[in-house]
Amino acid sequence: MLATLKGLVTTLAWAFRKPVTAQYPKQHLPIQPRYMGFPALLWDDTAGEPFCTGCMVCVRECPTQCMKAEMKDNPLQQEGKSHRRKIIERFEINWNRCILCGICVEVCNFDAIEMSHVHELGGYARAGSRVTLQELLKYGREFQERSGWKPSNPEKNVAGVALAKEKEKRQPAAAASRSEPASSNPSPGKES
Amino acid sequence: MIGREVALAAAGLVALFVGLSVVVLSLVWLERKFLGRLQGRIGPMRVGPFGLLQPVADAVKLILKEDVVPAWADKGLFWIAPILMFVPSFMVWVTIPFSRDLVIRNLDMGLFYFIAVSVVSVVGLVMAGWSSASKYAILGGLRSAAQLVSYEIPVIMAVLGVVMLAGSMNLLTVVDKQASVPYILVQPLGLAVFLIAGVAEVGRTPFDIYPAESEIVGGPFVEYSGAHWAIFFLAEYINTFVVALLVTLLFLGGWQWPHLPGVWAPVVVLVKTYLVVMVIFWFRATFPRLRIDQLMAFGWQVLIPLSFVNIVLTGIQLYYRWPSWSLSLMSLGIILAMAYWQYRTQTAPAQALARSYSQRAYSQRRGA
Amino acid sequence: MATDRGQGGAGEVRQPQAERAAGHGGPQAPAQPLDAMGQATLALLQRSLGPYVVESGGSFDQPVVQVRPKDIVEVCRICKEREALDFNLLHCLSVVDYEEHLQVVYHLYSLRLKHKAVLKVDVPSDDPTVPTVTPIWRGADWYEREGHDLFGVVFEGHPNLAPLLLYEGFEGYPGRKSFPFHDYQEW
Amino acid sequence: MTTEKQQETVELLLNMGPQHPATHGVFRMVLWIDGERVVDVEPHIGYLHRGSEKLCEGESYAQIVTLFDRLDYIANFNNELVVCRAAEKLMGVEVPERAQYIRVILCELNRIASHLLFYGTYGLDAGAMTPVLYAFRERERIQNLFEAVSGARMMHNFFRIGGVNEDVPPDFGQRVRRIMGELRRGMEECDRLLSFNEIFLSRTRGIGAIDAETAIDYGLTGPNLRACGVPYDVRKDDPYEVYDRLEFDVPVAEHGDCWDRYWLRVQEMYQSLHIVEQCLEQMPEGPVMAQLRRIARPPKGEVFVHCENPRGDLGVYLVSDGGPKPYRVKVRPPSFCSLMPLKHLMRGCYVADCVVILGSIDIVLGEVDR
Repeated sequence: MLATLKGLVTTLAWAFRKPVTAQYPKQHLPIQPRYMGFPALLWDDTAGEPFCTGCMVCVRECPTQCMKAEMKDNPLQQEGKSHRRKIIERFEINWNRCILCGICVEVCNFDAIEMSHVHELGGYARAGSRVTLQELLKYGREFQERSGWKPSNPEKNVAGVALAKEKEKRQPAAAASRSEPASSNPSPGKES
Repeated sequence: MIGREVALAAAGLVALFVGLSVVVLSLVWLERKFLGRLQGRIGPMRVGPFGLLQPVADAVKLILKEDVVPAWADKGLFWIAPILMFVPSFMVWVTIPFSRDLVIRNLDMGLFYFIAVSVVSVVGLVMAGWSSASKYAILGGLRSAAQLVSYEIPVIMAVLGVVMLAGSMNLLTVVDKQASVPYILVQPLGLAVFLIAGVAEVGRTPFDIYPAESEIVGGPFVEYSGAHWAIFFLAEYINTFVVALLVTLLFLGGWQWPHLPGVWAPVVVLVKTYLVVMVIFWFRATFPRLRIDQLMAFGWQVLIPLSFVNIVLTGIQLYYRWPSWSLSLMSLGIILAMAYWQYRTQTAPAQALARSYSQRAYSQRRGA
Repeated sequence: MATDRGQGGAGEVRQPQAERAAGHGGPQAPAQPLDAMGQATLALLQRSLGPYVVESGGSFDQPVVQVRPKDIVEVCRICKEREALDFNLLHCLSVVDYEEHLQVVYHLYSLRLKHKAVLKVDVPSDDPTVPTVTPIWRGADWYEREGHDLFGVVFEGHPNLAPLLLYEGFEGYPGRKSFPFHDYQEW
Repeated sequence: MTTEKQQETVELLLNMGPQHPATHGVFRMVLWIDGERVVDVEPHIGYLHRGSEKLCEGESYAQIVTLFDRLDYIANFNNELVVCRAAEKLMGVEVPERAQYIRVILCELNRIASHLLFYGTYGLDAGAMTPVLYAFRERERIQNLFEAVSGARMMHNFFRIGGVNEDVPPDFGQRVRRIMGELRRGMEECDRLLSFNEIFLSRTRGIGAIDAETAIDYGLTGPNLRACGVPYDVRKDDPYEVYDRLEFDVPVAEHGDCWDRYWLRVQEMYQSLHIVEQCLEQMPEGPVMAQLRRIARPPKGEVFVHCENPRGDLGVYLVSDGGPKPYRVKVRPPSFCSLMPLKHLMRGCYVADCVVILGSIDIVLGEVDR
């Protein structure tokens, strides 16, 4: 009887408290900064191309084999705007198969893939979750803008920095005098 | 003359049907909203302001849904069962007054009529269980038969206590007699027995043995869908409302409220009834479910003896013409004695056990 | 993509497995030597099981004793009932497919003495038969059913070797290394 | 003489599951019932069999962690821990101390989350509908914390062989302390609502009792075994990580009935809070990942590692052939063992008790079927 009354009081007390429900589509609870949504590809602004070189390491390490990638020779590198010899041509992630484990991010050597904050996948077509390179880059850009993402290894992976460094190595004096590194200057690249 | 009476009765019936539909819709809304708040949720919000149109949307959905009949079902019985459950819950209303004048037909044997009619609904439940050709439904049907029949007795006995006090089976008289003191103060034991047995009668938590979702997944209703299921649903909510209304009329003084003109009578009744309904919903938010054998044991070993004690006490008080507060005291004494007995036999041992477990864990750590 | 994986990924892996497995068999060279408690238990086991022991060794905290299939029930009975051993908990019963033979591994634990032991039984792949230990630990029941289900090991005397994890009428033993997985495709 | 038709009563065969609201997933039991009494019961599992053990043989050690996340999907961290520890033990890796503390904190919080889920669903099994909502409200706090730490609310893939993926966020200690206060209040509220409720007591006291000897015989572990009075807890008896430096009680009951099992789990939640508190105080600064090669290649050998999961003693038998993928992984799932004595527990009880008993042993089908 006593416990019964206690229980009744416990439930009744909640009638006078604020409910904890969040009205989902109207009100989105904040996402934690480390939240792992679906993977997306990032965009290197300094060269105007994706970070991804299509090295396939994520494809191989993915536990669910949800990715497909193809690489090509990088035209921008031949023009001297980038240090990446190869660049991604086609990339597809089947988000339906992705288990959001983050292994692809961990193994990526080029800072090219990141778990974005995308997580609402409602749609009418099953194939709608097979995301192509363009969309992945779009989601990646959104993520970059929103979260202020920074590459973990800029010397190696950001085209601007890497090219500048390369040039510095080749001609230290010239690099020191020029302030603008990559885009304005057609560098000799690898042809020498 | 007769024509006029028939017309009046017909108008009353139509009004009643419409009124009942509104009542059920409001109850559905209230239950979901109130339960939600008790559980820290907000309940329906999307359809209409505060989700007020949610029950309407539900009703429309249920009516438009496909009505599936299991291939092995006994079709005739399967269709009749919901109606058999609904009709008595509707018939009860003939004699229930909302004020001195607002009643379809004031019967002198009103309470008797109520009891006689409300028993019939068990037939509908058993039929539903049997005809569904599902083992879960059969279990539910049999459970409902056992439960409703055995809880009928304490209901009748508790009502008898009130009848003895009022000296009449006419609901109007019963309410009139409570003008000075409502019977809740005179017969708290009677109220407790009636409320508990009433909740069991309508199969609500903690006595929702026959629908028992986590065990027999809906019991007799498991194979029903669409409009037929809606009728069961309707009947159940009407029954809940009837029980609450009877508590109001029998124990809470009906439309009696000090210094309020008679025009307000229906409002007073409705407010009191909704409060009682909310108490029933509150029970639902708090309690687990009893088991069938515990339910029967509780009914036959506790409630029925208690209801007899209530009658005997009332009889003694009436015979010796003791003041009515003596009956209240005796009633309260019995309730407290029951609570103490329950505490000693069940809660205290469990608490002692829990204490000893904690101590043992603690001493183990010390020892090691 | 599923096809890619099935033919490329799994196929690649499957080839070297035959060679890889060749190194296995019986108690292996320990990656790390037994700790003190394990050695004590091992000595105890050797003393108690005496004639039944085919080979013994172990690593980390797990003394390993290899016995013959026909002796396993007797060995288990001794392990459980001998006061000094008192292995009352059958921790785990696993079947390992070493391609040329199957190995049934019993992990034992004593709740009172808090020591562990591992019993191993080698059975040939084409006729894997081991007597059941369900009379000794009732907890072996489902493990043995699972072993039968996935590896085809027949636990003789088991009260009910019906499929546990797989459905009735499943062909083959999917736990074994030889089970052709790349034939299966998801959607 | 007897011309009238012979009448006989037969037992009714009731198929409970795999689609039943109270079988906690896709578990199926066939009940032979006589009226409301259960005469016999035959459990059927395997509806969620994904072949995780076999899948492990084709995946690298880093990928296996994701598979273990999905075994006991209520206590993911605890599962990750056991497989990481198995590989670490085989490789002889020394995990940095800070990582160990982080692991223990997360595991204990996960234990609370798991027991809260048990509390909620158990209330639901017994017919009370509010506990589950209160429990989820509290659990939500823990899940939010997990999201802040690992980036995922459930399938974290956060523990690594040799440590944890990354250090906890800077405000971690503060956040944990804050939610601990809230959790304690929430748990006390849950306690008030259900633990000593008369109806709940009468539903669970003395129901589904099992004695210690039988329980050990069936291989029960964890709270289910401790409810019978056996104080077996891997954290105490075979300490791993930093548990030997922490002070905590192992609640032990006596009768082994449903209420004892329930009560133990509630008490364990308080103990877990206590552990987390100590860990926060003791946690040193430092690296969270051991210096390892990128691809784990444990040496040839085999190891059996077990940890105390919320559901009992979760063991992993890992056989390595020196390659980048394990040769064989066998999981010893505690729920699997908890289901074995089902016949023993349920015979002679009521149909309604079946649900309560099944709820009280707290199974997760992902782990039973693997």
